[in-house]
Amino acid sequence: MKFAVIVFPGSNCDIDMLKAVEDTVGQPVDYVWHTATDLSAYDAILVPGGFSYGDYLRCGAIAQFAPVMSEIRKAAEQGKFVLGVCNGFQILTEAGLLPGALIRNKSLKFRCHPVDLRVENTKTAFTNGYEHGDLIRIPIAHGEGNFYCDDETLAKLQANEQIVFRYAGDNPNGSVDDIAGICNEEGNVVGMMPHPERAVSELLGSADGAGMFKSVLNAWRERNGAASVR
Amino acid sequence: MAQQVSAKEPTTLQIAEQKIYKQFGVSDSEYALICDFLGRQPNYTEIGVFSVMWSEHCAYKNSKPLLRRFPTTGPRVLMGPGEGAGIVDIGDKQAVVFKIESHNHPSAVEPYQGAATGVGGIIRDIFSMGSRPIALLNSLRFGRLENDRVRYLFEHVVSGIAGYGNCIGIPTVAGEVMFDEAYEGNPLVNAMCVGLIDHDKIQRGVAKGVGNPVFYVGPATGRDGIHGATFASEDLTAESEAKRSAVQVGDPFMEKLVMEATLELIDSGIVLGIQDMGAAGLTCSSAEMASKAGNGMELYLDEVPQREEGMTAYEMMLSESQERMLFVTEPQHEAQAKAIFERWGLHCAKVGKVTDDGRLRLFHKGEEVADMPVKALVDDCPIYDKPSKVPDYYLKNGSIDTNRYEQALDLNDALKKVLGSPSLASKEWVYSQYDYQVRTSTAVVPGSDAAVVTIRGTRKALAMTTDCNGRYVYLDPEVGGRIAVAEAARNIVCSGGEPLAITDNLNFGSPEKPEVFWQMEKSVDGMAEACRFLETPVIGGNVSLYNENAKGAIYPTPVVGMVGLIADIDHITTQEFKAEGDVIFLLGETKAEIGGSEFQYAVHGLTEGRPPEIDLATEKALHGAVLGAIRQGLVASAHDLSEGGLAAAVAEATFGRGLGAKIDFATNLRPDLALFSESQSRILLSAKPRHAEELAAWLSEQGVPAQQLGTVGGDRLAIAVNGHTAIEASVNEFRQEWKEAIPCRMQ
Amino acid sequence: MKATVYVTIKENVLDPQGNAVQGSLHTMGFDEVGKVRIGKYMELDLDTNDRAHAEERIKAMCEKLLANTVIEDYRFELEG
Amino acid sequence: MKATVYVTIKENVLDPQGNAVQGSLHTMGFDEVGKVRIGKYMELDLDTNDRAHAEERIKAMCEKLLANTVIEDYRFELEG
Ligand SMILES: Nc1ncnc2c1ncn2[C@@H]1O[C@H](COP(=O)(O)OP(=O)(O)O)[C@@H](O)[C@H]1O
Ligand SMILES: [Mg+2]
Repeated sequence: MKFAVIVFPGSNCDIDMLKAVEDTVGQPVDYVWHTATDLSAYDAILVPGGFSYGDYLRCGAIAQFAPVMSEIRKAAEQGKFVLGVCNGFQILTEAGLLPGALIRNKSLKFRCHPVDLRVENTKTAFTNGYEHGDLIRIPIAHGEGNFYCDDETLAKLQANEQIVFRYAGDNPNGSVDDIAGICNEEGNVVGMMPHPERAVSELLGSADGAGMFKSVLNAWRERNGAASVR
Repeated sequence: MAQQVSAKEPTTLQIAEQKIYKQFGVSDSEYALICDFLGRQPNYTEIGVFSVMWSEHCAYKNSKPLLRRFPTTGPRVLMGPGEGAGIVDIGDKQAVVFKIESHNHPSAVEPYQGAATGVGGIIRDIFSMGSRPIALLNSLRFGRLENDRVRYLFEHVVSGIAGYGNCIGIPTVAGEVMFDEAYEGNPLVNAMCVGLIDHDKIQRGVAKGVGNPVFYVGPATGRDGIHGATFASEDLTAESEAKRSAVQVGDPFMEKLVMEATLELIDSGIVLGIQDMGAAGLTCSSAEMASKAGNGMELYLDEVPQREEGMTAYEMMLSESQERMLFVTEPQHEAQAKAIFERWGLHCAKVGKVTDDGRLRLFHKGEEVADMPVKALVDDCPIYDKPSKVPDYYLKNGSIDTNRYEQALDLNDALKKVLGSPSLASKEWVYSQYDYQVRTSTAVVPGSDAAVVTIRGTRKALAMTTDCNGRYVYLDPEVGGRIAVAEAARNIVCSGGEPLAITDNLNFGSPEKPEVFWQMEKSVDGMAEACRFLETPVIGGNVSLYNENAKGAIYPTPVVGMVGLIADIDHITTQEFKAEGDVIFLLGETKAEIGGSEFQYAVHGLTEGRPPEIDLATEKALHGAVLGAIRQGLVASAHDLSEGGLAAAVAEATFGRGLGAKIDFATNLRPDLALFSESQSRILLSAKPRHAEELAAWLSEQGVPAQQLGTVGGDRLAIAVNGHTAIEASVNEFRQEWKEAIPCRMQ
Repeated sequence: MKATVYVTIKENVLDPQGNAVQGSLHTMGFDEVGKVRIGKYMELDLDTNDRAHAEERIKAMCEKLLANTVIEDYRFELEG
Repeated sequence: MKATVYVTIKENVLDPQGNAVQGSLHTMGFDEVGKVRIGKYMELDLDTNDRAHAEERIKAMCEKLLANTVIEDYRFELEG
């Protein structure tokens, strides 16, 4: 299985994401520049955190127009696995690959600390290794992670089980329905504010995020196993 | 020499006759000296350039004699003071690069941008050495939080630091914040950056190779941060008002691009010399680069990217627009350099040439507008030995008996007051706004004694801290200076590291005041002595003078930034108690030392007397013993005793995991003094029961006094003195005071 | 030609910044302040003299980049 | 009464946000865009009918909180 970590000007968590892939599943992984126009070699596309284009105007607003974005869109349509973390999540919503928007934290302050998440959906490619209702500890680090969508969209997210993670303790940013992460209708595109790549070893305080990388490897294996049988 | 381009600038003659140079802080004798060096009178651009090169900030004209007292060499030091940052070997052909810098005055005017650009500046110092920045620290001082303006400054300084560090993606992992009315109106904002480098990548800011082109990279130059004095002349027209020097605004995104591109450029091996444009911008970087190579430089100012129209040579040379670099490469590498910057969306402009005449010559609009000897600019600023005088307050304090206070009987209450004092209280409100984990190498996050950052691909890690107790330094600069270094080292040791070296930021009042100069002298002596003794040379630093408010000078605050090497990640140790039943030890001797303590301030509302004494031999033996114990795997937790003494240290150790402690402390001192004394060279350890005996034996073998205090457990903190309960309440009750002190005041 | 773009947060979307400013103003004694909403105000120089064309272009900029229509409304003025 | 406050970055102070947006608009093909400056636009409801008083109060709010006069300019309009 081959992973791509997308690098925009201002991506900061690209290294962390790449190391997390190496450390958790040991699969090949490349940095892919924002100007790339071909992602066909990759099975999973990871959009890392950071401050793409300085987060000027709105987080993720400028990044959505990078050339690589149309390739990511294509990959998502093809059913490839796409994960956006923090700024990556913001970019995916700005680009319309995920619904809703991420606005300023209710406290107006950047917040960096571990949070407890409840796994609400174990059917996505990135969460199949968890049990429904599992509590996992993963750090957040964001100033604009307050997920907003209108009531209609929220009802749809709930009905389709598109809510992947909820904050289990205090809601750190004021997000609607305590949402920490969501997926698209098909479940192959996931976006979340907390950083699973920062929780892949006890030395970092928690290894609870490693399950996401293992999940997607499983999902890929399952899919390809099925394909080869046929 | 060509007359100035702009009609609004004073002529050479006016500068001389009206003594306009005085507005730049150039004295009559300095002006005469400049005329000598030039062989004529300087024009406006030249006097501007000289004035910044001969300012305290660039020339250290008042502090150089003191700085010479610091030890700056050692077996591990690869580069000492002089370059952007100092460098220390950490084995495996790797080295650590670090430096601290102040942005006090800009932060007092515009706290968000002042602090942000302070962070941006120190990061540039690190990556311009060819080093990858891996961590940021900050040391802050404010007045009391009861004051509205202080809260405003605190809030915005913290968010400025967060804004810059978070955006550029370098974790802010440690620091300190203290509050005291001495800093009202003149906050201290010191930022430190730590980087990693391979030995063969080390760069210097030299303009090598006569004939080589000089390149400018980064955003266009505007009228930012130009010496405000320029506009203090009487005939302020509306036009000049509109052109008034602007506050510098940081652009961390731009700096991220410049940083990545610069590191890539250096990696490519084509850079001959590189330096960031920090204070005094283009002036300082060009003159210093030329000087270090023994060369000269010509600059073609029309080629300098400009953000505003009609900028003069003077303005371009003195602008402090942020995120800019100057570098030299060979002509045949120009295309390659350009291509690297293009990839990051940046342009580099060829703005000059290295020459062999030892002169800095500036050309603008077809004319030569300045011609100055580089050596005079960089090396020949007169150095002053300021008069020094023992202050009255110091003499008076010598006879104050700090044990005379009525005994504090409610020690629960006293502990709560100390823990709830903003200087000692939890700084979570601050560091939860900092991304301290980006780069996923932070093994010990803010909240323990020193932060620990691991080095990928090795088992090594770096411990880092900043420390300085301004009250101690005020009460006795020499002792306070020693303690600042010793405490930093103690914090490193408690984290499992071996102290390597320090960078220092000397924050003082006006050196024109003999009493202030005495404080400078004495504290430098104290620091230098401790550095020698603890074998932690000074590899770089920064001086910030004239920190004064209406009531006078701030507390003398020579902040120490220290980095230590942790040989193996298994040695990483934190301050919180780890498990039920662990045995608690107190190392070191407790004396009745309340002068300058948090107890004296929070409970008695005073700062007086003499600070705690410190014996450096004792301190060093303690470090060796604790580090040895940690390396043998005998230590579960280690926490240095500092502000708040034993009571605060034990309380802090219970907060991490909410594990209580039951302690009985034997002493012949009065209980309140025993619990809150800030005697130096003490460390609190805990150990697994099965290690307790071995640990005690090891410590006694090392000649370190160790007292077994009690055990970890339950959810209450109970401290008895000589068998009598002194402090007793749930851990939560104390933690609440400590945790809420700052957020409460900031609401 | 100069364009001025106003981007405001949609009526039913929470405005954390506006709320915080309102709270601060009350604490400072400005009790007469009711709702506060905070948006963006942008000035763009446009190198064109064709008003109709400019209008079309600026609309496209707003839709694509300057506003996020999930949470924001926009309007603009052209001048010169 | 309703107040509209415009906060803009001072003429020669750097506006990194405006620069980034300008750059992005160019990349997107909006080449006609020159300088971009981004400020704030605020709407405040005021519970008063006294125009002169409101003017004075809103000025105080701007000076104290709404604008950072070290780097920003402001102006306001009152309505109703
Ligand atoms: N401004 C700050 N930025 C980041 N971390 C901070 C800051 N101030 C304090 N901290 C962290 O809070 C903890 C306690 O600080 P302090 O009381 O100064 O420790 P010590 O007395 O051991 O030096 C440390 O881990 C320190 O790094
Ligand atoms: Mg400590």
